[in-house]
Amino acid sequence: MSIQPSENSKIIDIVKVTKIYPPDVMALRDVSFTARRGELIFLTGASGAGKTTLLKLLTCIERPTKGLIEIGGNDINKLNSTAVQKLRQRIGVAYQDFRLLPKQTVFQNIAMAMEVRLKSPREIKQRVNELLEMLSITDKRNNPSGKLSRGEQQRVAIARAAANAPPLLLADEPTGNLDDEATAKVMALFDQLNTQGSTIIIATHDTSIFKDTHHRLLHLQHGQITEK
Amino acid sequence: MSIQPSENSKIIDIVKVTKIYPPDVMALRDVSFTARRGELIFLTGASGAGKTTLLKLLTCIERPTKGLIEIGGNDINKLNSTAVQKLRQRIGVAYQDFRLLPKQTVFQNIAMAMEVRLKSPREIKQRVNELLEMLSITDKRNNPSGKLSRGEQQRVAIARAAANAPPLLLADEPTGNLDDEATAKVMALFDQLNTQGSTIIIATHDTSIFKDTHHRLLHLQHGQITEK
Amino acid sequence: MSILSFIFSQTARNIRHSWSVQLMTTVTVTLSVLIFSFFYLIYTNMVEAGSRFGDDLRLMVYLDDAPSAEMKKLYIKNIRNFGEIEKITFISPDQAFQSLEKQLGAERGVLKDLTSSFLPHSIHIYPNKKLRNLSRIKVFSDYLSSMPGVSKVQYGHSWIERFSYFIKLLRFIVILSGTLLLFTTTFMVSYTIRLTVVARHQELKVLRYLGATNWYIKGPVLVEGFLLGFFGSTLGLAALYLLFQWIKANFSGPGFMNLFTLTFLPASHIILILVISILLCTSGSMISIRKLLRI
Amino acid sequence: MSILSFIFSQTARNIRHSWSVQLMTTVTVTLSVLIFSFFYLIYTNMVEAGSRFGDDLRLMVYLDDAPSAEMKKLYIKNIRNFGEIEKITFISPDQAFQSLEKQLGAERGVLKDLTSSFLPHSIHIYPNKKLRNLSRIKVFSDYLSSMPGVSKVQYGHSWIERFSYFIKLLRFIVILSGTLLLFTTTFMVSYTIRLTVVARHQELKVLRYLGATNWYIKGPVLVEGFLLGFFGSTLGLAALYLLFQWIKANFSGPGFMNLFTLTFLPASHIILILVISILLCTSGSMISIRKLLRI
Ligand SMILES: Nc1ncnc2c1ncn2[C@@H]1O[C@H](COP(=O)(O)OP(=O)(O)OP(=O)(O)O)[C@@H](O)[C@H]1O
Ligand SMILES: Nc1ncnc2c1ncn2[C@@H]1O[C@H](COP(=O)(O)OP(=O)(O)OP(=O)(O)O)[C@@H](O)[C@H]1O
Ligand SMILES: [Mg+2]
Ligand SMILES: [Mg+2]
Repeated sequence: MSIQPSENSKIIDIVKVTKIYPPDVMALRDVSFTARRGELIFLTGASGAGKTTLLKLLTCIERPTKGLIEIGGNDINKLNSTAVQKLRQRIGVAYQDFRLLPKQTVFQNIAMAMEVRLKSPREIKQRVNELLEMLSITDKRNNPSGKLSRGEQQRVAIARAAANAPPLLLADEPTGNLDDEATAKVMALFDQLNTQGSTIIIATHDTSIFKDTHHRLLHLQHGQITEK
Repeated sequence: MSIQPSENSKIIDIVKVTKIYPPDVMALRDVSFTARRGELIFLTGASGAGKTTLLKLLTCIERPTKGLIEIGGNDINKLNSTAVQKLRQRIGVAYQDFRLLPKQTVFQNIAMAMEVRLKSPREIKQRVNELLEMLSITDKRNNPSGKLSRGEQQRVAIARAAANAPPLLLADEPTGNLDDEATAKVMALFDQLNTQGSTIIIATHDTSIFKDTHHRLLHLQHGQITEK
Repeated sequence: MSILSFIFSQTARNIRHSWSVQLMTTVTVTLSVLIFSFFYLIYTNMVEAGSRFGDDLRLMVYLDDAPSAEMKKLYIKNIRNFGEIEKITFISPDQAFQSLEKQLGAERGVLKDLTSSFLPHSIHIYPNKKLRNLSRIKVFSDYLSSMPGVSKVQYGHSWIERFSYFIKLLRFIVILSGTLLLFTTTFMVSYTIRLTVVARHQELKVLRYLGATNWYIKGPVLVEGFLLGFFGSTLGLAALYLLFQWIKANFSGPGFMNLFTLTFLPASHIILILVISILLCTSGSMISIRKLLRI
Repeated sequence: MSILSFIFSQTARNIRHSWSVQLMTTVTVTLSVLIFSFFYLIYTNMVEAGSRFGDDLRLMVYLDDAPSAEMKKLYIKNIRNFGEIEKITFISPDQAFQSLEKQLGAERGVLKDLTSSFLPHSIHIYPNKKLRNLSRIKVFSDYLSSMPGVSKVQYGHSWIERFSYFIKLLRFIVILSGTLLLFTTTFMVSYTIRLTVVARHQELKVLRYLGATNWYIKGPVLVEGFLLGFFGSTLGLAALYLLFQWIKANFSGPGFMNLFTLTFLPASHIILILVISILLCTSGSMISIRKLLRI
């Protein structure tokens, strides 16, 4: 289950995966790609192309209709419930719709990801404060997340995904509600994690963040993937 | 209450409005501006600048702490509950968090705005189909809105706001989850409505949609407004 | 689309969308009404039985000699003079002996060597309901003693006490359990409705943001509350009726029928239960969306 | 942070966050337990009263003459020979006359000219519970008749029938209302818990997406279900006890105490009610999150 830190090995291996939402929405068609440890990949594609679906398959929120998905060398179709949860603990996800708990404070929302891994309160406090500082939302620390502006919420979601410095981080449209300054801060955070060894996949339309990039660029169109 | 169609008169008049969220978040400070009928205004500003708050004040979802707000010549502080509802019927709003009903279909979600105004089923059907076509989500017509991709949901929210061709349309970050093609379609819809006489305010960070514009540009910074 | 047609189509849509919750809530109301009216039914039947029990109250006037026809008339006249009397019967020694044998039941063996001759003539007086209280009966008894030819007057002193105690106990149990049940069912139904509306809070809020007027929001909720109360209580009462019929069919043994003659709730009470259920459900719904209408 | 300390801190947080819903649910459980145990209490007390009622069952053996001390011994030996007997008493004519007077109550005037001399000597036999059925009693009666010096044997034939009917009626009412109540309360409590968990569905789903293991999700929900069942039923039973004390203090009139000697539920039943409530609440909670654990 655990994603071993052996350098340059495949962390994601997707082979001819098809996803059909019942009754007949074909979201992904014969998609194959691999990601190596430490890569940063931009996943682009028009609205409805299947980006979110692909990320959901990686965290077992949706199951593929056909095909093989291996994360860290494990076939996800063969994982039992506990193993799936252990896997999720090692993947940080910033959901496109955030999935924050509106009544809990910003601190609690971010801490949650670390509590699930039974980290100590001291460690949690330190890491959360660090992230709040990096994304300039320290002054909202004790506000309920439901009472933030949309852009502030988006940063909370990103901070939660990054909290455990996970081996694999998936960010779904992470800058959709952010101004240029905040976007730069988020990208800086991703770069830092990437440098520390995290594999990162960013699904986005925001051309400004990938136009001059030296990282890999994958393009989804009508459920089919092409490398650019 | 009704927003009379006399040309070139003020439709929005905001005078020295301050909004403080309890206990002490000052979201807007002494904001003043007017909008004339038929204008298209871009409202920009960093995340947390107060854009959404300003739009919420216009629809009486939040009340100003201080200051005067007149819509179509009526002081909104003097409106009773029924009058507020009548006012809301005449303002189309595309919320930043969409506020769709996930279990109802795309069609029902859009139709809802027209049903509230007791439009006839025939009229509703025709207009909704027209909008679905314009935003290319016709094939999702009968899907529950909760099962769409985020970008599709955003277009549904915009279609709902535009459904009544309202005298005043407020769009909060309408392109945050949209690719360039879809963004162009949304902007075309706004232009069409604007040409037909609607006053439109678009709150956004998306520089691509206002960089070469000849329309008004308002900038919010730390709760204060400046015209560019 | 008119507001009325909207309200009904909206109600139909809501019921279709959340039929499982609606069904559960209806079952809650049904069970509440069933239980409450079941106990109410037991209560009314017991009170009925209790009052028939009270019909046995009588005063016994023992006479020195067999009264002549003339004397009988005089006695009747005097007795009726005093107050409202339900029935007066003259009992001969033979009749007294028979009823004594019946009363002794298992122990009637003690009478085996006796004839009726040792028993006196007597008058049994059944007073009206108004007369049935201890002090009035006492005065009445004194009055009867003063009539000529009367040797002794007796009445069920301890019996009256026990009877009033019985009624008191019965009323106490029913009031107590009725209060408890009413409290519980009201609480549960309104809580359930509250939770149901909370689950639809988002939807109603969105409608509100789109400019839905008060009636537009209230209408469907009111109609739903009404339907809930109506169907819930109708089903509950129907179940009660079936239960009642079943009991009646299965428990008409000889040992029971002298205790209870089972009767169903009168139409007026049924209507009352229906109306109260509907009021509770609609007002419960109203209260739970009250906050929302302030948005 | 260990999983256990997490579970408790999480439970505390949940309770703090949604204390109003938690309180309402606790009140639901409390009221359910109160109502159910109230009826159960009435039932046990009535059955108690009913069985004491049954204690009065006896056979009367009328003798030709006054039995000598020797004869008495012989009678006792013969009677005990037949079967298990609770009590045998010899009744003299004087004693018989007194009890007759008492029994006649208001109508004891009929005995005014008589002395005890006309009454026979008799033996009253109180059979054991096992003997108390019609056919056994009949055989016993025949056996007694065949003893020397016995003139007649009598027993409460119709009385036994009425007694068994009474017990049957009682059991029927209690079983029926008990079933209804149990059904309703189980339904309502599980429905309430379901709605409560549904309200927190989003939160639990997010935890699940973050990789929370089964126990991480189940733990707090289980603890909450346990606390709910425990406090709900404890409060319900405490309320019942107060109610019981109040009834006892207010209804100890002379007319009651010969019908009922009020006793509270035995400890074993109290524990049973507690355990069942806790089981119902925890399993109700478990069922409602079962679906979630499949995500
Ligand atoms: N739960 C679902 N049930 C049915 N269809 C779905 C579901 N989720 C997504 N879809 C459909 O699958 C297709 C791909 O959706 P997906 O969310 O992966 O798109 P996306 O690339 O993330 O788009 P966006 O940029 O708008 O977020 C869309 O047509 C969408 O309507
Ligand atoms: N309901 C609320 N209670 C308390 N504070 C609030 C509430 N809503 C917004 N705020 C605060 O008010 C400020 C302005 O928020 P607003 O939503 O208007 O920002 P915005 O300009 O729309 O930002 P974004 O681009 O991120 O959507 C923020 O600091 C936010 O945290
Ligand atoms: Mg997406
Ligand atoms: Mg905003």
